[in-house]
Amino acid sequence: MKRSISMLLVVVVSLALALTGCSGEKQGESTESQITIGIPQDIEDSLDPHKAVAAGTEEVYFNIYEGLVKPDSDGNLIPALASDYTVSPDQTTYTFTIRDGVKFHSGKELTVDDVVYSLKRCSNPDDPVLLQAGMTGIESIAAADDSTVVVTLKEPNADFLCEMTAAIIPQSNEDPDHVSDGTGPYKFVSHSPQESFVLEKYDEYWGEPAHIEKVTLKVCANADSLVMELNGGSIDMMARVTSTQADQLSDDFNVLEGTMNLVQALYLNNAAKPFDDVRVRQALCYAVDRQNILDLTSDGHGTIIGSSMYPAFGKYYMEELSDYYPHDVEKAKALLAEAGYEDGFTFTIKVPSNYTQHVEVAQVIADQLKAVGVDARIQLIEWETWLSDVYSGRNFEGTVVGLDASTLAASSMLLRFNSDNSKNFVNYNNPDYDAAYSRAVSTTDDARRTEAYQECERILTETAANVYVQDLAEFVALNKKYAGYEFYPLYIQNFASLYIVEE
Amino acid sequence: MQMLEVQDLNIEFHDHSMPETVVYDFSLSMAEGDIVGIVGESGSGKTMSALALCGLLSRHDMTRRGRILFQGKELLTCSRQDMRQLQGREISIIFQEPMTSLNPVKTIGWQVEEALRLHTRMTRKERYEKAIWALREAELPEPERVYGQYPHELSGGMRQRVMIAAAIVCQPRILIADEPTTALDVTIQDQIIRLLQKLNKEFGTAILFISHDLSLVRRLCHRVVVMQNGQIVEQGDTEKIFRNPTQDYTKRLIAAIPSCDKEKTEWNQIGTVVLKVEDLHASYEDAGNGIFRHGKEKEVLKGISFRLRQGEILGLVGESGCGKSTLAKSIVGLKRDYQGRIVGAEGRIRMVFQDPYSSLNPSRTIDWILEEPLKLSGVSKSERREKVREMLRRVGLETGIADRYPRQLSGGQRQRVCIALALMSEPAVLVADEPVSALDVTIQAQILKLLARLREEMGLAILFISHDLRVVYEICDRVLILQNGQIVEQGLPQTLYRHAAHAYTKQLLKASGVVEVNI
Amino acid sequence: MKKKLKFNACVGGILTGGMLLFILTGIFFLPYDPDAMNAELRFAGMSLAHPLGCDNYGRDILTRMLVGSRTTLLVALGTIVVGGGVGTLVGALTGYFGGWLDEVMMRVIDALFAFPSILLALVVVSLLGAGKYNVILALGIAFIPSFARVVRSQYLKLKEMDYVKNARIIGCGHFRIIFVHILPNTLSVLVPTLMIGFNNAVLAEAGMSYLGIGVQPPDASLGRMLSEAQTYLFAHPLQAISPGFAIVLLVLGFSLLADAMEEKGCRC
Amino acid sequence: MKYVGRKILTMLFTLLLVSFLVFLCFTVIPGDPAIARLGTDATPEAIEMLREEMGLNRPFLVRYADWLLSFARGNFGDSYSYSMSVADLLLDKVPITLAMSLMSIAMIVVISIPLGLYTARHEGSVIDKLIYALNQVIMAVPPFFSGILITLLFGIFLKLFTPGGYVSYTTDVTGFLGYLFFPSIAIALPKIAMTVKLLRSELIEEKKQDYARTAYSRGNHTGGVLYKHVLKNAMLPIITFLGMAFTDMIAGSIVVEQVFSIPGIGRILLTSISRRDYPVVMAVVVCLAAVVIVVNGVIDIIYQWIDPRIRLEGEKS
Repeated sequence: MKRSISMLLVVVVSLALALTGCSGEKQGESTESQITIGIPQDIEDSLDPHKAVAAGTEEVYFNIYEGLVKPDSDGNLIPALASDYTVSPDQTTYTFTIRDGVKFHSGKELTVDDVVYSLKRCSNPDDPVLLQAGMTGIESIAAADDSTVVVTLKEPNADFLCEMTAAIIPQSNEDPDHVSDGTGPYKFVSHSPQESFVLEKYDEYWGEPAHIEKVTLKVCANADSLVMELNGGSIDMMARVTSTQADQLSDDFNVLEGTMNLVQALYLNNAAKPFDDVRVRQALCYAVDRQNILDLTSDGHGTIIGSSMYPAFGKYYMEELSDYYPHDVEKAKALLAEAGYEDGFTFTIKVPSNYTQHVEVAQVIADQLKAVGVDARIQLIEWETWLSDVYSGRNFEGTVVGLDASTLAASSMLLRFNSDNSKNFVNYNNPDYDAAYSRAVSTTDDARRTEAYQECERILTETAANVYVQDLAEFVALNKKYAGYEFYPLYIQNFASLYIVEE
Repeated sequence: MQMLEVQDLNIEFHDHSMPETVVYDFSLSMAEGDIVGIVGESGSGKTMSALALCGLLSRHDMTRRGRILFQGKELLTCSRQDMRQLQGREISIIFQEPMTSLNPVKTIGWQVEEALRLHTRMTRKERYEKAIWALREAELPEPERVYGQYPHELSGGMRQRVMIAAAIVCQPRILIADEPTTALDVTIQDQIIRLLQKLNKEFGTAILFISHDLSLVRRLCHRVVVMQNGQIVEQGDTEKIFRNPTQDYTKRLIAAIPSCDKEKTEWNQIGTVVLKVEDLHASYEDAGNGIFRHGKEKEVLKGISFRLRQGEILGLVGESGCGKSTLAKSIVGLKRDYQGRIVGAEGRIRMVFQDPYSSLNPSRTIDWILEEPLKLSGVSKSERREKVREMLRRVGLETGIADRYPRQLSGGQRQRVCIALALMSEPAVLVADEPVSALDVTIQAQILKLLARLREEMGLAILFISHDLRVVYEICDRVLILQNGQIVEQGLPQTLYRHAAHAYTKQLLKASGVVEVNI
Repeated sequence: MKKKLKFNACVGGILTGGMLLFILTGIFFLPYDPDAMNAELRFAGMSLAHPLGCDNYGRDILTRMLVGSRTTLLVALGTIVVGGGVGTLVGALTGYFGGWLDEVMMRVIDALFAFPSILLALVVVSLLGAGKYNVILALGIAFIPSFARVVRSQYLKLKEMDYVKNARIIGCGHFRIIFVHILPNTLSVLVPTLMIGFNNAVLAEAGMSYLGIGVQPPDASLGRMLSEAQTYLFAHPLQAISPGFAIVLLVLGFSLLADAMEEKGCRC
Repeated sequence: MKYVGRKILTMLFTLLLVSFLVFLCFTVIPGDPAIARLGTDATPEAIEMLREEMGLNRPFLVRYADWLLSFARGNFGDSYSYSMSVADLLLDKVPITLAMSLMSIAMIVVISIPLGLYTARHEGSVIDKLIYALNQVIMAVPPFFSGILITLLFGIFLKLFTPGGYVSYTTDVTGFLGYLFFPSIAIALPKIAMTVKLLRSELIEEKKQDYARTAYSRGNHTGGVLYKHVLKNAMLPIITFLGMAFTDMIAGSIVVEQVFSIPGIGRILLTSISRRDYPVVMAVVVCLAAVVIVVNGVIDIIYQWIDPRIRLEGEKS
């Protein structure tokens, strides 16, 4: 009996060894250069770039699809499929010259018809699913000749060029949901849900080609096992790891630090009691110790901000607002007392449970608010519930999330605070702000526009629209075998710049 | 030389911190062809002794002082290997419960052949033939068919025959039968006894027959050993002991056997009719409830009619499956879907069950159990206590047991509590379903006396259901014989027992050995 | 056998007693505020002031354990009260009455049983939001089928006992029979089942915390602490060891006790 | 035959009930699949249009009936979030979870039966006590944590596998099985402990039965009694337990798949619940329930095969 048990163990263990031995050998075999990159969520969107909505999808599609222009790593728009463009003095007519010799992954030549088709496709107000948010003010899209496209606007829009990053896809593709055909440095190979999304270098790319032949995006939905997977060697790169995760990485990794480019804040429902009182909101701003939040959640990394704008926006960003509300418990208490809440109050912070960084910050804020007698209860909800309840339904008191920008136009951060904007989920209602904003968008003068936008930011800060916290620090874990990672001020991952370090 | 020689066997259990001796200085000797009986009540150590003889007790439990010699071989100290060589080949045993003593998931043939597989080098075919032979010897009909069947497909009697077949398949020198007939109906009991006698005669197999039933022992055994509390009280030739017992205990045992010899005073039927059963038909639905399932209905009562008068004890005799339990259930109201009429004593019928172990709620005290009927009728607490005490005294129990749990009482005490419970709500009719068959003979006699006294004192009418003709003779004023759901014969016991008209009654009387005196 | 039984009962009793004492201490005395954060004490090691060190927010782990084990106990007890209560009721009624009620209820129980319990928990949590009371509800519902089945089989067996028949003859109503006469007799089986259920609830709570649908931060529970700590498993294993150990001890103590009780139940 | 028919009818009824319950649940929980699909940039018009397109604006019962009808025709519908049919999505994932479950079951059977027999036979020995203690401890560790410990031990320290290095069965079958071996251990471990404990106590219990005494009386040695007589009887409750364990394992695989980053059915289920991808959720849950019910049906059959008593009842009714 004893013997049979030990025999059994021997068999089991040797079987295990044999199996793992096999799998170990297999990995070393491939000769082509490749990299495995972890992504926190699966790419669930359609392969149609115009239907893609998730930020995680768009940052990957950046490598597959291109627009007439595209952002570089400083956030400036550079010509892409358009080799050149001109803007009329009244800023209503944009003329794009289509780049010569660009080929889609399918081998088809890029034509002016494809451009017109694509732009019309995503600016058609009758198809709200495909409609891109900024494309509403277009008067006409037309091909002037074989290599020129003219886009006319109803009224001047200084930020319009940002919308021209919209992906160009061939008119001939009948099933864009399932067939990917772009012009980017990488082409789509396969997608296995919840498992992997595989890209391959596109050899006939018009610009500087990518370095690595094959990019495998592996879904690592479980943030907790991430460190083990990185250290174990099954992923070579992972963006947006936390500082604690970065601390635990082995010597095989370089940790690159950047910022996440978003505005993390305790967003308050300005229409709900007691946050309809500006003094209460200001009190909360005083009560929160931002440096302490950074210390507790990310070892002090991150950029403290004071309004709905983050540093990557350059000239629009106002650093001086970041310490507008220094940590001051007494002042907070006084303001609360003034507003009639000397005994404090209770409210609920709804946080999407899948965003660890927001959950952590919410916990710290809740702890800090205790000092001024405010009892903040945290309620974790699923992202989809957040979308329907908090974002669409505006049914919340406070929520901690980070809002990012799809383009580097100031409007992408500030538009939503207009009192009648459909995305104004915090119900911010301030005529001064509305006025300042409309001043900004109506002017064609850059300096005056910048000034008006800054006015908007200042109003948000002074009226304490939300309790602004920080632009989170971003850490990228990259195996030392690779280099060339570039940070973008937008939600973008550029795989083409990555290369393998020669030993 | 004797075939089996046991000297000073002592059995101790070491379960608890203090060793507990269950058998003291047991000695016995048996020759070829002997049939020896061991009688005693529960707890007398008779089964333990038997198990010790065939090596089924752990040796750890037996002190080394005594000896068990089988054909000169010392069984207490021999190697286990040697012991196993004897088991099933030279020494076989059959048990009381044929229902559980066979492996439910193996075929009969496999189990009968097992001893052959273990002890002989027979081929498969030889084994098959031998097994069929054994089954035939055990008088099983169609042995070839039985061979492939499973235990649950057989009746209790047939299973006991299978046990016997498996025990004799190697033609052992000695067969130990531990209460082999207790769980069986009288007619089957009789057949098994005859089978054992036949085997003894044919093969000269010695039989050690263990039973609590003295009348069976008397019919079968040459010699008898009487045990009490782990000790041998008396042993000797059967007839001698039954005629002239020397020890008090033996005398008491024999006296406790209900006798059918004495004359009974005739019952005068003057009491008012308290229960009238008219043309009762009932069927039994087996295994099936629910939406998609329907059980098959089987008629078990086919037109029963009788009357029960105040102060009368009416005996109802029949074997298992004759419908007596269904009848009892219908009368007390546990079964309502019958046709026919049951009139009288509505709500004033109570019941005493066969098994005093299961008829008292094990998680409640005697107090609580007895107070329950009073609680339902809203009697005050102090009054309840008083009534319970009074009733305990009445059924011959100390009032001190009131705060005990059923498991702390002996079987006889429990049955008294059951009777007390039935009487708490002052019923007119008491249905007693085999109230004494699970009890030892001496206790049985006491309970019977109690019932008779209660009938006198309270004018109770009792429907006494039993399979034991002797008990019925002892206590009942009138007897109904039930077969297959019909009353085949009825009358006063003294006339019925002596001048039975119906063949079934005769068969019953014969099987239970009651009428032998009168044949 | 006997000896082992006692050994089980002893060790189980000591472990369970120790944990209960620990939890009880937490009700009357907490060394620190369990939620107070302190940036200087992040990942502080063991010290006299903080015997089990501090977690990633600089909160005292011992204090959080005191509070967390209380929550865990509450969740586990609540689960067996909800699951055991409803399960017992359903099992008792279906087992006792049988018939179409039994058939319909058992189908529902089957359906519930075939439903992955995690899914059930997810649904309840999505519906009502997370939080300890909803965790209790979610686990409670998920635990109903197993209790109902155990109790039902007991009732199927016990309703045939003569004392039940006797109770009917003396005129007890069905509900009195079900709850006063039969129920106490199911305890020998029900109590060990409940204790095992308690253990499963402790483990399930940990599993739910792992999936992020358990107790809400900043509330502590052993499972939540354990799953929070695994993020720092490499750098700060201390944070995982204490709650992990506490769960093992709590469950171990209970299962040893359950074993001892089951043995004893068989005996009498 | 009639018995089997009735059994199948009951199973279908249960399945219907399950599907109705799930459908009901996902109608009442918050979260809108249309919003989930469109994200933060969605306009109310777009959401409304998509809702109409997805048929979400129809009454509950109509949607359920619709789903039921197409399900009965074998059409599971299209996933909301993935642009592929549910059937394709699941066909890809089923082998993963199935392979893992089968491996775990195999481990349970192969390891726990010999251990159960050994401990029952050597009741009270040192090894018996050791195994008992080990069992108790294993059962006291939360499943996800034992998964993490296994990853740490075999993956990080012993380097027997790469944590998170799941290989698809389409590319490398041995690698695939090799990787799944470890999560299978994590799933099987607590079940093994329970099975050993249960088998041991069942064997000891059955060993006390009258028929075991009969077997001894025929000259069997302890091993003979255990293997030839007692084991088959003791297996009956074990089989029931394994059936229930299987249900548990499916639920447990959700957690284990998460720990080991395996893109199996559990992962799909979790994400589609949070994405409110109802067609996928419905298909997964109904299929899981069907598997559970079928497994229990198979258990019934095995039970009948082992226990002749049930066989007869089945024929009778």
